[in-house]
Amino acid sequence: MELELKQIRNTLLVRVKGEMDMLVAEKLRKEIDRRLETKQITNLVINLDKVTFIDSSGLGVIIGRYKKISSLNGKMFIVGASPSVRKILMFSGINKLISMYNNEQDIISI
Amino acid sequence: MELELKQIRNTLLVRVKGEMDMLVAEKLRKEIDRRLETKQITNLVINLDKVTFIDSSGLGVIIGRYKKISSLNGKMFIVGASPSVRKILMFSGINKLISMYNNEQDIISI
Amino acid sequence: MKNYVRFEFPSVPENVSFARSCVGAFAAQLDCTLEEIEEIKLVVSEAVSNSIIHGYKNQPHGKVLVMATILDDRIMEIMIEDNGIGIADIKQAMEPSFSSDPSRMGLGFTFMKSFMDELEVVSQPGEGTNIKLKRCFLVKDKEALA
Amino acid sequence: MKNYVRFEFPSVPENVSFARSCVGAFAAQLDCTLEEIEEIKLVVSEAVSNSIIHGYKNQPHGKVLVMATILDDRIMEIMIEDNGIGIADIKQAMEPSFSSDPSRMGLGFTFMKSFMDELEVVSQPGEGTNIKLKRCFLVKDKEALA
Ligand SMILES: Nc1ncnc2c1ncn2[C@@H]1O[C@H](COP(=O)(O)OP(=O)(O)O)[C@@H](O)[C@H]1O
Ligand SMILES: Nc1ncnc2c1ncn2[C@@H]1O[C@H](COP(=O)(O)OP(=O)(O)O)[C@@H](O)[C@H]1O
Repeated sequence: MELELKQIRNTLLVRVKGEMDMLVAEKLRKEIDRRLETKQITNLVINLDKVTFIDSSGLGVIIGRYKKISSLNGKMFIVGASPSVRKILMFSGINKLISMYNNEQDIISI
Repeated sequence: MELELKQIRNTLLVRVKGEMDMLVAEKLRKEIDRRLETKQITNLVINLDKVTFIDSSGLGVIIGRYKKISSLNGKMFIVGASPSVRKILMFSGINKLISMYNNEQDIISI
Repeated sequence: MKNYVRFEFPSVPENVSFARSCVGAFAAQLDCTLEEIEEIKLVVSEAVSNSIIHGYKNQPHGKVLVMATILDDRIMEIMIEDNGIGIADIKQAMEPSFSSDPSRMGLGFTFMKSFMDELEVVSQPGEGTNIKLKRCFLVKDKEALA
Repeated sequence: MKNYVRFEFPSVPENVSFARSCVGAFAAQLDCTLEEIEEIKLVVSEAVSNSIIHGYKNQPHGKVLVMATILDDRIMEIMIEDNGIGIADIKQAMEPSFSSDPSRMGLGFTFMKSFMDELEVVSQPGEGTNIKLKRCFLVKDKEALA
């Protein structure tokens, strides 16, 4: 997994690349939480554009970050999930909690 | 493996796609020999453009076809080997017996 | 065609990806779609992760055994086995959203049930867990698909 | 990191591609280049093909065992074993261009010797063959490569 984190004013943009399974879940959780706790962040955007695989360990990190940012009164967005990743997100019901967008522009423009 | 065979006058053009190992060697040998034996073929061109892997079983089919067409006084050419396939061809010394070209046009124009 | 592969490896997180790739590569011998292979990889990922996380409590010295069998061109059986702590209440464990670990989602068995045609769990506390999964693939009309 | 995978499968040609993909996927845990993984896949392909073609004379009921071990981040050991006919004259078998089958090139052992750092062959007629391969990878300076 490769990870790119970028803060744009009060939005944290996280671009993940590779496979989201238990091997990377812990690292991903830590990297995001470190920023959520120290910086003034009210929007969390996770870009899954380059994610080729996700299982319940990967979903767990997403849901966990959703709970965290919600407790801080922030909002979370998912961006760019491929059809196969989207299928798993829908299956888990995550899409009922977190809005999904096709690309980063779609969020910035709202 | 996928295979495309095409006769252009007295030239048999064989386009191979996939991995050239023992699983496909036999099929490849049969398909080519069937044409060499029944049609008036004096040139055999093997296009390896879409070959992603070759081992000694794959090399064996190439050398075997070279021997066969030579015994029929024909010529053989290899076309489009990727760097990794080319490395194995060079290693085996096949390039000293059979001329290698970058693409099909290079042969047609000679 | 009747074929199988049986493999074992230690309970380290790196091997989850390895295990699902291998079973995926093996499943490619069947007449199945890329989407079906993705589903196979998902359930293997869930079952192997469970062995490591729950069965061996994230300790690296356990052994995980995976066996994939192609029964004919349409049926694949997958077995995942560990010698870990086992499951006391299998019925409860298989309930959607149940997890013994509050940080997890309890979705593993739900995925296995949903994406496979059969799921069988054999487990004894202290003895380990054996998961059997079975999937039948439709015969594809290659002409029609082309 | 110390990790291993051990797998076995029947001696059918479909499994040659499967075996090299699996060892390739496993080798990807090491700090090695795509070109090095291609070389690993090649030697596995040669050794497994030999077990099927020579060891089991193309009969599908033999069992091939492959074990890949990562000793540290730089060293990989691969073992390929069959219970086939074995090799009477190992020295002769390993000579470049020697093959007991006139339609083959006798390049398998040459590839194994050239692309690996160590090659050990243990074999007895009637008892089967065990091939041990070892490869050390250079420590890559990731900064310099980038
Ligand atoms: N191999 C195993 N060994 C021990 N317990 C297991 C194993 N697999 C599953 N379990 C138990 O079953 C529960 C439900 O599993 P699952 O549906 O995959 O959800 P999750 O992994 O998110 O907890 C786990 O929380 C665990 O208590
Ligand atoms: N696993 C094996 N079982 C029995 N004989 C083997 C085995 N591997 C190699 N050999 C013998 O060693 C010879 C040389 O092997 P190799 O260099 O791979 O060339 P090739 O496979 O083209 O014959 C083979 O022809 C065969 O006689």
